[in-house]
Amino acid sequence: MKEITVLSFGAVADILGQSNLKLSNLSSTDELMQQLEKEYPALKNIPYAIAVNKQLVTGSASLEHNAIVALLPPFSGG
Amino acid sequence: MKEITVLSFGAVADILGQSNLKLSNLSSTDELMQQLEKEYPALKNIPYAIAVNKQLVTGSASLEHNAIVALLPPFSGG
Amino acid sequence: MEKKLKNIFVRGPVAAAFIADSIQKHSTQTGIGAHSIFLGQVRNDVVNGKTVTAIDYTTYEEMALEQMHGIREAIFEKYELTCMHVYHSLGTVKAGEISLFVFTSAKHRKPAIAACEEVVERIKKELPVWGKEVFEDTTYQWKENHP
Amino acid sequence: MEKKLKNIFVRGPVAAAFIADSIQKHSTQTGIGAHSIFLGQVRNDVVNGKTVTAIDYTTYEEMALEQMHGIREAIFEKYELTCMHVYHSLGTVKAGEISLFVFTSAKHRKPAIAACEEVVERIKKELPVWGKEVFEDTTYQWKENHP
Repeated sequence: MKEITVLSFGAVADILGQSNLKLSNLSSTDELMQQLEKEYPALKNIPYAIAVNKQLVTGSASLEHNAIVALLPPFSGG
Repeated sequence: MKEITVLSFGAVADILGQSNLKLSNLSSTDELMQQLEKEYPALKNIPYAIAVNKQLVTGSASLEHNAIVALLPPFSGG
Repeated sequence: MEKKLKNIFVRGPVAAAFIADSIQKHSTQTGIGAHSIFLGQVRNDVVNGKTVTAIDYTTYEEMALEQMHGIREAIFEKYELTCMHVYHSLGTVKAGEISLFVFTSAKHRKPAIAACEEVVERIKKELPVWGKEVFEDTTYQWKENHP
Repeated sequence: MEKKLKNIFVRGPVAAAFIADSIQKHSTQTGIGAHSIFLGQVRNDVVNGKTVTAIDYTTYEEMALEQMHGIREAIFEKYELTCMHVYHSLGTVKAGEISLFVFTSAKHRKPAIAACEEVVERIKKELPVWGKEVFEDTTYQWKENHP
């Protein structure tokens, strides 16, 4: 069974109510986002980027077993 | 009698062998330079700027009584 | 990942004494002619009548250190630097305290100054770090960086 | 001259502890978000086989302070700064020690960084200060600034 880890930060973690989720049987980041936005509609209203295994992705990316997907609201370090 | 003070710094002071000279009866910076370069020929070989009463002058400037003339080799602070 | 990534994160604020120590350590490197330092300090901004008392910083550390590694390599490629040090706070940093310390050194001033500025810009833009601006009444808002 | 000119000159090197104190003092100014610092450090350059051990700085102080006053006014006119501090050494500063400390602070990083760089450039170009590079054998040469 294909498992992935979803890490969330900042405002995204506030919406999800947790910063670390384990999910199964998702083949792409698009599919993941659809599922999350259905469960947490407030996600649709905030900007965030997606990293898979610490690399930012644009568009949809396929997810391997054990992929780590990070949901990254706009950075505000410094 | 018209008196002026000549301050010199850095490489110019090295050539003049002193940093503070009192001179009389010089009406312009050109006249002053001619006199100094005659007495200290090495002055002709180094670059320097001239300030009269702390203001840089270009070309020849007339000298009032009590004028302070400064001979300024290239700055190298910092 | 096999590569050893340099840590940049420190718990809480960067102390002035720590900055002094960093400067002092460079006195043995007598080929250095110029240091450029940037310090980010937490402001007590007022938002809708409420004052920011602190920023609470979090990061995605594994990714941030990889990003920083890439920035460091690009900066050393681009500028003739002797050395570069970066420290970023995690956790609570109160208004008036320092949360970012970027320190570049070079033989001549131009590379030191240009590298420092570029590192600061890239840190703000590229590092997955988030600042939570905490108000007096313990409510908060997520910080947005000024462009 | 009636105007009161701020002094910038210090005897000997600028100590790291002095820099730390200056930074620390700004922690009460909680409207500041960014500090930019430039430090000039004496290099032990080798010239014709002889090593520079120290620089001996002299100035035409009255003129230098007037020039610096003008620079300060122009910088505050041009950039949104909270404050600016400049310290330049006079007398002997050994290799590895600091001879120039420029410190600008602002709400946002861009004015702090740009002002600091501009002040450094103007100091090097416009202040009547001379550095005598002294070698191990006590001979010397007059320093020339790198453009």
